[in-house]
Amino acid sequence: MRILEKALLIEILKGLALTLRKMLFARPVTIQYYDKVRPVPASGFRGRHALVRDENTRDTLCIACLRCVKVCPSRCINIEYEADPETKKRKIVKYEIEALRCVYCGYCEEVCPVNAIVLTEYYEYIGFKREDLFFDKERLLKNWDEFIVTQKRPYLNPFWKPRGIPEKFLPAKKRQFTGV
Amino acid sequence: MEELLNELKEKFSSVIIEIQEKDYPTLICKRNGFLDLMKYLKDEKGFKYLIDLCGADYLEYKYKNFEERFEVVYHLYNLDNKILLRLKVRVPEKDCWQYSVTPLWRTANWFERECYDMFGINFKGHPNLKRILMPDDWEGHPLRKDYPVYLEEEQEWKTYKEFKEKIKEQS
Amino acid sequence: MLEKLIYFLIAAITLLVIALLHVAYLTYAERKVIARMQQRLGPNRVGPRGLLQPIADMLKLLTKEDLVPYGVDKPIFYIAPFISLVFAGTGVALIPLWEKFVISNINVGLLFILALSSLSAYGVILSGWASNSRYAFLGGLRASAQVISYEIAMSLALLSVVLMAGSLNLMDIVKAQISSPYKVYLIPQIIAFYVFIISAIAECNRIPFDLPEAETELVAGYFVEYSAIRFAIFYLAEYFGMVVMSALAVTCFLGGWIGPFEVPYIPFFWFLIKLYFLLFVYIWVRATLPRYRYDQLMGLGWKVLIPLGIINLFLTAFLKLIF
Amino acid sequence: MATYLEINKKQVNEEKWEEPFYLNMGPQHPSTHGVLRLFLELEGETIVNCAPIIGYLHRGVEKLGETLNYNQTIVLSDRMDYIASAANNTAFALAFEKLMGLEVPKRAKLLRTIVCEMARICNHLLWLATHALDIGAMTVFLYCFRDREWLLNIYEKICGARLTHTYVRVGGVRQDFTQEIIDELYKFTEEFPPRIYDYETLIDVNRIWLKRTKGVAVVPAEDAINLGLTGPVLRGSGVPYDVRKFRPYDAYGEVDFVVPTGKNGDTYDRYRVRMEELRQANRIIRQCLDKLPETQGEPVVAENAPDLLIPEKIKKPEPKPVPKKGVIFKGEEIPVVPPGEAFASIESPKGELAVYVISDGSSRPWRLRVRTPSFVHISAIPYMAKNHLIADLIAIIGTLDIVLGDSDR
Repeated sequence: MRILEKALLIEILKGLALTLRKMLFARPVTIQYYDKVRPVPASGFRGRHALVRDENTRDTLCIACLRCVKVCPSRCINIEYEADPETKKRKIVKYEIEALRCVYCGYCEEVCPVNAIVLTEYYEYIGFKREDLFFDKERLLKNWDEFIVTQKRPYLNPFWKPRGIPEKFLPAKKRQFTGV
Repeated sequence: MEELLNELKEKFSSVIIEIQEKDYPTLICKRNGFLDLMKYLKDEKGFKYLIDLCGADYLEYKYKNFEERFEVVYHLYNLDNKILLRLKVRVPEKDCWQYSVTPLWRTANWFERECYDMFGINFKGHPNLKRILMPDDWEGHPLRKDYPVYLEEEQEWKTYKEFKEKIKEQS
Repeated sequence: MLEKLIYFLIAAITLLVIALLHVAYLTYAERKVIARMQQRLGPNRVGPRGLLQPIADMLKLLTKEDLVPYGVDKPIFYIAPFISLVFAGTGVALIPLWEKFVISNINVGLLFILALSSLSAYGVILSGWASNSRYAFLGGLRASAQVISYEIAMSLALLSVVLMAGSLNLMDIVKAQISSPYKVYLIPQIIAFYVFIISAIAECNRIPFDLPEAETELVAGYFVEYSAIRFAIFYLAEYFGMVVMSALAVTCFLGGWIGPFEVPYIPFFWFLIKLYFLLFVYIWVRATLPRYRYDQLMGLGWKVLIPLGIINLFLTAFLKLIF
Repeated sequence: MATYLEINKKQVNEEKWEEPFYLNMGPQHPSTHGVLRLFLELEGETIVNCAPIIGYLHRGVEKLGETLNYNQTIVLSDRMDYIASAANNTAFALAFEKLMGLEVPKRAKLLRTIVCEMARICNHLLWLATHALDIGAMTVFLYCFRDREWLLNIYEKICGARLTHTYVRVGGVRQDFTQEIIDELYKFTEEFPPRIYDYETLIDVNRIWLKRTKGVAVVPAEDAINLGLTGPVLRGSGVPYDVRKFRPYDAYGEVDFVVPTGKNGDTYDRYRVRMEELRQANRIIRQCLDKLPETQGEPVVAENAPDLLIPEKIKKPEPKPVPKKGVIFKGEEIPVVPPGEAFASIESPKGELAVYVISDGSSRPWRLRVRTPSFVHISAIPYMAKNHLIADLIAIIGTLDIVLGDSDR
């Protein structure tokens, strides 16, 4: 029996039948990207960086606490700030992210006490020069504008308030946060 | 567990300096006679599997209570009794060598090469002690604490510098 | 005389164009069919459903830089792909597509095709030698060993057909099939067909016998150093080889142009249907099977296929003697 | 070039000129899985000598780890074995937790187990895909990627990234699952086992596959232990060593699973072991999912876990702090992390992944040592490849399941 099976190539025919079946009846799983289908990333996908624009001041929310600079493992964030001599309130002058160095860990958005920085779900960004992926403050705010028009407001990034993290781990401002 | 440690302490009293209870029992050993201890552990006590062999540099370590600069750390495992044993051998900077265990465990071959590459500890009796992760003509041993994380331009790898100059000439 | 020459030229050019189109779209079909078997979409960018893909490929390969590595044996390096292509392609001229359509109806047709396909291996061997690359060299060595062992099995399989038909002329073979009680030689010569198909796949260097090129072992084997148009010619030669081998199988085993019923206005219909099916089998096998190892391939050739071929040949001769 | 091999130089003289045939395989070669370079001495196609050369992807994870704090170091671990980064994350986190003496909440343990087993499925699917492709079966490759894609999509929902997850943090995980993810995972565990038959129909009993894998690169159990092989490669030789059973971590102590072993220690047995592990991993995920509702709503980070941004210095609070302008708050510095050392190992999909960390009390590790399975496995190639053909060497590289990011670190 086994010799007959071997001579008749039974197991090879089985394999051939499988591929034929797939050809005739199975639907392709790949997609025609870009012109036909554009996949939507899951909520919380760590994509292009942006600085949240405050509705009232039309400026960033950043308070220059430098927590993101310290937590960044690849050290791609650069902040310059000036402090008001009287109120001691800090105001950022420069906020730069070098996207080519970034490892997209999302630590910056998690430690930010005021939810000023976000890794948006926008993933189709390229540059022909290195400078194209060197985001300064204006560019980061523009990224936010480009991103938020595609989203429902209020927008809440999962990493601003990670699910299941006890409240005492979060700064005061984040606890009651419901979205921008 | 206790029995084993006591037995080892008795039998190799001249080799084992100290036994520490940490997350796993840790034996601090002398270099002399270390190979005998390893051979005994492997052949008689069934520690057939060498999980890991690595070096450590204790230059200016805050909680240091010994003189030597380097440590070679072995993690041995007994597959039958499920015992993990950590052995440490301290190696001074001036006299930077240790006995190779490659004849006992073939897996130690590359571990020792890596340790030599990263710390500059020589392993006596190793068949082919050469750099493994770094290029052959690299200067310095990267994981030593006095090796800078970011190299200055003048200290760049020689081959790379020559290569850069060559490209500059051509363009 | 002149009329005959013109007729001959027109026929030859028509055939060449048809064959080239077939070869070009065979690459497209292969990509598309394998894609569907793997649940992919396949080429879909150039033209509707990617139909212009072969033309785009051709243009791309034509306009690419023709690299010649340092240290190659230049004359041989240049000529090797053409050797492959010419010997693989010439066989088309001998295949009788229809009763009234065959370009050269010579008496030793079968022998001539066998000779051509053996010679086309020289292209592979020479390119492997001339490339001055170790991968290509190993590929060339494998190719020569493979061709030697599979050529024999294939000849033995075809010899039984010749024995049954009593002629080496391909036209006569088809006619003999039609007049025989079986209509096709597939039925009495099933073993020969089995041997022939396997050695034909090996002859064309296709998976599971694609050892000379074995992209995961020898990168690309004998044409690892080739680029642009010369690479394209090797590619063309491989697909030409497939077409010729399938056509030969159709002629010798599947009864050429005959079919269950006559299709008006399309005289090649049944021939082409059979040809396409065999080509599909090539692609189908490629999508399904893993690759043999070099020594196992030799073992299969010498220990299984050649004895089978010999037994079949003797059996045929014996039966022919009795009846 | 020949210096890479310790070759017994054959006599080379004018009359009988016998030079060995050297072949430099890699670092750019389609089936060396990255940038592995193998320097081969051949006799015909038989391998006489073989010297693996690594280090082309050396990024200095151990040195970099000394400059980053504990949570940031986990980001580095993603880049080591990028096929199954969740397993790496867990290994690092386990070592750090042991060092700091943290007790991980039960829910976090379950979540970690799930992502680790998902990583195992991902890794084995990719392994099967590339191994089959190396041997020539190209369709299996696409079928495996089809299913791996599904898992990557789930990963994307869990943590926002497909390959470099950074999902585990010291003391727990970064965020909880949503109900949507749990439903999707249930669906996956339902549909995955039948799909394994797809692959098996194509290659399991196929005579060419059997010929290519049976009896190739046989490693007896004794040698396998001596060579330091771990994971499916060791289990293929019949040694049932599995860290998940021998030193249980996370939730592995509570779930029920079988450790499959082989008999002959050849390529085919290792293939069978991995296929069986796919089913077992599926079972483990299922069991963990069933346990998840018990812990609904619990936190996923330990109470006393350090912040992501571990402070560089902590000062002992004084009994009577005087918060007055101009006065510097003085106090005795206490270690941020208890000084000492810790060793933790996990069963990563490729083998045993061990992390040894020494702390000096600061927020950064003093020494971070990673013992990666690929490093050890590559060192076994010369032993396994001896007297095999080039085609077998490809099968050996495939069966060892190496990732060069893992071995070079």
